[in-house]
Amino acid sequence: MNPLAVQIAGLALESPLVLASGVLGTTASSLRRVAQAGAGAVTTKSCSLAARPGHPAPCVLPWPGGLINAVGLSNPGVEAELEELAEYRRTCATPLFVSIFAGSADEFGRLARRVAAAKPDLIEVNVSCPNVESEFGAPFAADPEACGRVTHAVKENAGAVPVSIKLSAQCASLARMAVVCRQNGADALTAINTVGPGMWIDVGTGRPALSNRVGGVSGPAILPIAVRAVYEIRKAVDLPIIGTGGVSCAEDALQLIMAGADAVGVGSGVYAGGVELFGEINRGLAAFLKERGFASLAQVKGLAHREGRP
Amino acid sequence: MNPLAVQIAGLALESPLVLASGVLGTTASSLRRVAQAGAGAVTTKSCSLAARPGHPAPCVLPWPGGLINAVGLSNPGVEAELEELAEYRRTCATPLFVSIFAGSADEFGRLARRVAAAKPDLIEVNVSCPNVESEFGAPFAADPEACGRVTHAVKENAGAVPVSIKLSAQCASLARMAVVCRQNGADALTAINTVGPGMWIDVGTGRPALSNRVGGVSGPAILPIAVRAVYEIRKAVDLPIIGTGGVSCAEDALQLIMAGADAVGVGSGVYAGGVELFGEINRGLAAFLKERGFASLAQVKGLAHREGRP
Amino acid sequence: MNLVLPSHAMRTLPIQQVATHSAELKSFLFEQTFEAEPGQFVMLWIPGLDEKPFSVSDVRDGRIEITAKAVGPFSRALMECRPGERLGVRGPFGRGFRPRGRGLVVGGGMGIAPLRYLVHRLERDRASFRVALGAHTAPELMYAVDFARVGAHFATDDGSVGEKGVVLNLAERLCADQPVDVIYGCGPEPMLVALQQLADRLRIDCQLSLERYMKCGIGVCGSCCVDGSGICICREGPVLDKAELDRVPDFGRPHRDATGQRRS
Amino acid sequence: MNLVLPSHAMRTLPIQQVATHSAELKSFLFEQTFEAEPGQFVMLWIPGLDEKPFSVSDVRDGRIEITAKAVGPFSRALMECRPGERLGVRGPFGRGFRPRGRGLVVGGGMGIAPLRYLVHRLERDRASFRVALGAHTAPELMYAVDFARVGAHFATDDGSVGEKGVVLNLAERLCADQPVDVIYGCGPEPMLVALQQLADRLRIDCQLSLERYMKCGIGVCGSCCVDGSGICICREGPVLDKAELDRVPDFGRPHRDATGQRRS
Ligand SMILES: Cc1cc2nc3c(=O)[nH]c(=O)nc-3n(C[C@H](O)[C@H](O)[C@H](O)COP(=O)(O)OP(=O)(O)OC[C@H]3O[C@@H](n4cnc5c(N)ncnc54)[C@H](O)[C@@H]3O)c2cc1C
Ligand SMILES: Cc1cc2nc3c(=O)[nH]c(=O)nc-3n(C[C@H](O)[C@H](O)[C@H](O)COP(=O)(O)OP(=O)(O)OC[C@H]3O[C@@H](n4cnc5c(N)ncnc54)[C@H](O)[C@@H]3O)c2cc1C
Ligand SMILES: Cc1cc2nc3c(=O)[nH]c(=O)nc-3n(C[C@H](O)[C@H](O)[C@H](O)COP(=O)(O)O)c2cc1C
Ligand SMILES: Cc1cc2nc3c(=O)[nH]c(=O)nc-3n(C[C@H](O)[C@H](O)[C@H](O)COP(=O)(O)O)c2cc1C
Ligand code: FES
Ligand code: FES
Repeated sequence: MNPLAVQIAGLALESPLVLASGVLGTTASSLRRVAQAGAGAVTTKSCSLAARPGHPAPCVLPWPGGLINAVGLSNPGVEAELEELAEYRRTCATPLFVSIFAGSADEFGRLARRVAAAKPDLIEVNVSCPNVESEFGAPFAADPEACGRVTHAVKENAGAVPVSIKLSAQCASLARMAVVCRQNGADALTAINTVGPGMWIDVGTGRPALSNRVGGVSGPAILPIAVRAVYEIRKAVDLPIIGTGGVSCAEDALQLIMAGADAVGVGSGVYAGGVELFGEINRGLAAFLKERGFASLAQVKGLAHREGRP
Repeated sequence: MNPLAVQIAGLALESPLVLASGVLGTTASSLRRVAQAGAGAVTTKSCSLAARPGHPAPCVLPWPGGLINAVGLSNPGVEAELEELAEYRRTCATPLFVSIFAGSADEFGRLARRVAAAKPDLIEVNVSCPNVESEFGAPFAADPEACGRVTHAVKENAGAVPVSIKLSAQCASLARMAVVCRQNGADALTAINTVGPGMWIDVGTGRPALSNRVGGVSGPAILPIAVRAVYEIRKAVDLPIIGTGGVSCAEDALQLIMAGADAVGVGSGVYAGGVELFGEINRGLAAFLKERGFASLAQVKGLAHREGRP
Repeated sequence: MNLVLPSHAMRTLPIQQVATHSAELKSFLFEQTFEAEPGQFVMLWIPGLDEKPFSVSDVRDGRIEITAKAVGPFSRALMECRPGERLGVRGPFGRGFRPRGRGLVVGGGMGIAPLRYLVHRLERDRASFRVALGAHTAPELMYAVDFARVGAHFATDDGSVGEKGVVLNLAERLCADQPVDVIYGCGPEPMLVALQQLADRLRIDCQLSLERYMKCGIGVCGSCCVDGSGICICREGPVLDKAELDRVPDFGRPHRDATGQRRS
Repeated sequence: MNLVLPSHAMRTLPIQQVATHSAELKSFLFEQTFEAEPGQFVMLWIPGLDEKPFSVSDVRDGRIEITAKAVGPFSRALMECRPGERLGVRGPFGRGFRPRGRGLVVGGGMGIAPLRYLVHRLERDRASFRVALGAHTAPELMYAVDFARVGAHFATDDGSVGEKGVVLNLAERLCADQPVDVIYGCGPEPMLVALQQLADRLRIDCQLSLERYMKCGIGVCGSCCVDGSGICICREGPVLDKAELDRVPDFGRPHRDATGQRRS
């Protein structure tokens, strides 16, 4: 038996590692490449009903703690995205998650219906992108009511396709948010999106280095926030969690799993590690299980919730 | 003229660098040592009316992005703190900021009165410590109303001593928070406190490594969040800002100053850099001003707010 | 946690010198703060405007040079930049040329720029190589004197410099004259496709520098990934060898724009 | 951004072996995952309980050892820990002994533990040194055989091992016998104060290992800072030389507890 196999919302993944949305997720071929590199599932970049060019560059910047980005949700629109999905399906069996975002619950519903018809393995609902505030107001993920409405709208339209709501660490209570998502039918939760927003200023010119001035912070710098978020959500609900944020080695992934994650998203890690990172983390996880005498990841999941001395 | 001299809330500082609260701020001698190392002002660890032992260790942990701490606001109580203040005064002329925290606006007021009588140069009001939630409920800094009441109570009791409110990046709108603080009489704002909270899990045992499980994240990992916070506050109000978070070199300090900070707090940087860091950053700032032809830091302050091409 | 190459983080440098080849074609020199191989590129940021990829056209005497042509809003604004002005220069990014054996360097149009650095490197390494460069008109043949010094052959549409015609004919002839182990190419994609076919016919290798729409330059955003293999041009390219080119089905065909849509 | 020494971040190691000197005094061996100098310490974490500072008492054959005495809740729980159990072992922290010249190693009570590693190091380096150790009773003289091998002199309150009396008299006599350049001391603070005075009288240097209440071990929390100079014992100590000790007005006097209050 494959000790790294996990189940999430009824899906069987060969590895807990999921390519996070927005990283190398634009085309069928880049998604397939990541799948071949060892991801248990891949998530597309978030798509909207209409195409969006996004913000001018610089829109993704490395800084010593990871990345900071304000890509501005550029995407070719849902129709083009679904063509990619179809092509991916023809050539790759690894589960595909389609990430969607919209400006209202109603629009989310319409988008979900369109996407569900193409039968992805899961629809991930990006209610937490911090880079489009000016356009769409505060992210839904800061407001349980709004988030509940979006969840409801997507579930009504997604048919049999499972739905994961992608949360932000920036909200008054992640526990409350998680409960509201579950009450509205969410099949899973993804946590977390980028943190902040943050700003990086080029001291040579005194200018914010991102064209959008502010951007979402990701990569190693946010790992402890992601771990805490997963821990909080796991305390509150029993939904599957795709723990995401700051993973760049097997130990990082283990922290998220021990906090309660069922699967682990990997995004910014690709910058330093390349797509080879997926294989490396898989090998590291397998080595850990073997060395410590665990039969599967399930035995590791949620360990951090035990009380008292080990 | 000293190009690094800055004014903040009527105080003249020889350097913009301020020792952040909670780092080496327990005793007169450690505070004096930091002052001698080049800080323009030093802030005491936050004190409360009664002594507190704080959380058991591990309560301060390095991780690759900086520190994560849940010291639990251990302090010897305000009376002991004021003895240290008096001793510091006898032996050191560098401005001294006293940080206070309490569980209610009323208690904050009483504490402020007691502290103001000892005439520190500034009272910093810690409304944003994330580590005592269970005891005190959500930090005041997440709620503009509560924060306004605390500000008001402290100002009523602080007499002529200027007051800075220490904000957290975790609130729905820093701009709104800043405006409320100003309306209630704040003389300055300090931003930011630690971020998160975060959690670090030891994968060897699956246990959260802090005794308190979660702790505030500080150090290099939070710099972009601090820069954005200062930028947002500067857009909203014209109060002096002590920009704090993630500073470990002159460029980091410059980012905060360009975002709009008048002075720059340095805390976790002391871990990697020792107290010598203050002198190093001062030298780095002076070198930058000289190389780029600026006469003083005032010419650099807020540069990031200019519009259009430089 | 330092996963970031310091030279990938944003930093700005003052322009030290501008070399004007024509009003629409200039080279910009900066203090060299990093090493770069021929064929690698930098992301050039005009604060307040945009950031775009440009090949390193030379590294010499502690200075790094890029050469740009005015083709749109960004490159036109760049033509207005003066010495002293600070631009973001991040990099180097990607994989450059990997010289080996007897080389034929073939450049067309703006593709000439990065080849200048390659030629300097080949010279330094006393490698065996010949050069064929083509352009519509003489002014586009920037640094022609420099190239002439190494015996470069030129072709222009109007015959104003070198022979009249396209660089491809020149390249074919040079290959027929003397054996070649590898063709190094940079220029318009149709020219590159023809070079690949030439290399195929001669059963030799080629290393061609591709352009794709780039946003991040660091292999994250996915906008430069080619169809088929998903090769990331900003990271694994821009210079691909024949084996790699075989895994680029959209080579010479329509590829993607800023939204990720295919354009024709 | 990697400002953190990897060995300072939390990591746990299984106990490889426990050496029982008595029910209240044990040594614990771990795989050696970092280098440590004699006099440096680690932070030992019992998950779910607390984390406390302990000196490295030996490093040998790829293993690192700490030796602890049951004095309160933490150390009593430690006595129950068995091989295989994982404990946090972070470090090394602080500055250890800086051997030079002819040394006199003086230890009292638990202070003997880190001196064992110092003696091994002095032996390895073929340094000239003598050793004087004192304890209340024989069982507290852990590793006496090991120390006897290097000709250590012993003193116990009851005379059960070595001479009857305190180690200080022993040390004074040894200093009178043969010249000494530096006294290395570890043990109860009153003993350390007496050693400082002895060194003063003899006009020689001393290097004494101090204990102060520690929370972070990394020079951040301030709880171990001494009065006067503000020297941070966890970072600049625990071993201070004579010049440094002169800047510790609370040496031998009441110092601070977990809240930061002075206790008597
Ligand atoms: C690896 C690489 C190396 C390059 N080296 C050079 C060089 O040395 N000298 C030079 O003059 N030009 C070079 N270019 C092309 C240069 O990036 C474009 O000319 C420039 O981006 C045009 O921007 P614009 O706003 O002036 O024109 P636009 O009107 O915006 O675009 C004109 C054309 O430039 C290309 N382009 C625009 N934006 C991008 C982008 N973000 N990424 C890739 N291509 C883009 C497209 O083909 C577009 O049709 C290189 C491109 C790449 C990918
Ligand atoms: C640098 C250094 C090296 C040490 N090396 C050793 C060693 O090799 N072997 C050994 O047995 N002990 C050593 N100690 C002392 C050891 O840390 C304490 O014995 C232990 O912390 C006691 O904890 P407890 O809960 O068992 O006892 P408690 O009842 O909590 O305390 C008993 C006494 O231990 C001391 N102590 C308690 N907590 C701390 C703390 N956090 N930091 C410093 N002192 C504390 C105080 O003097 C206290 O009065 C060292 C201490 C320091 C500072
Ligand atoms: C360049 C970039 C683009 C991203 N785009 C999206 C997106 O379109 N939709 C989304 O839900 N998350 C997006 N994210 C967030 C990631 O999916 C992920 O939640 C976050 O980066 C934290 O994980 P990491 O630290 O592994 O990158 C993006 C992140 C990056 C770095
Ligand atoms: C160990 C530690 C203890 C702290 N204690 C306090 C405190 O008592 N009061 C307070 O207002 N802030 C406290 N802080 C927060 C710092 O003052 C500062 O706002 C934060 O750490 C961000 O700055 P830095 O990245 O430079 O550390 C503490 C931070 C650390 C690391
Ligand atoms: S430009 Fe972003 S992946 Fe290549
Ligand atoms: S123990 Fe924290 S400063 Fe020394």
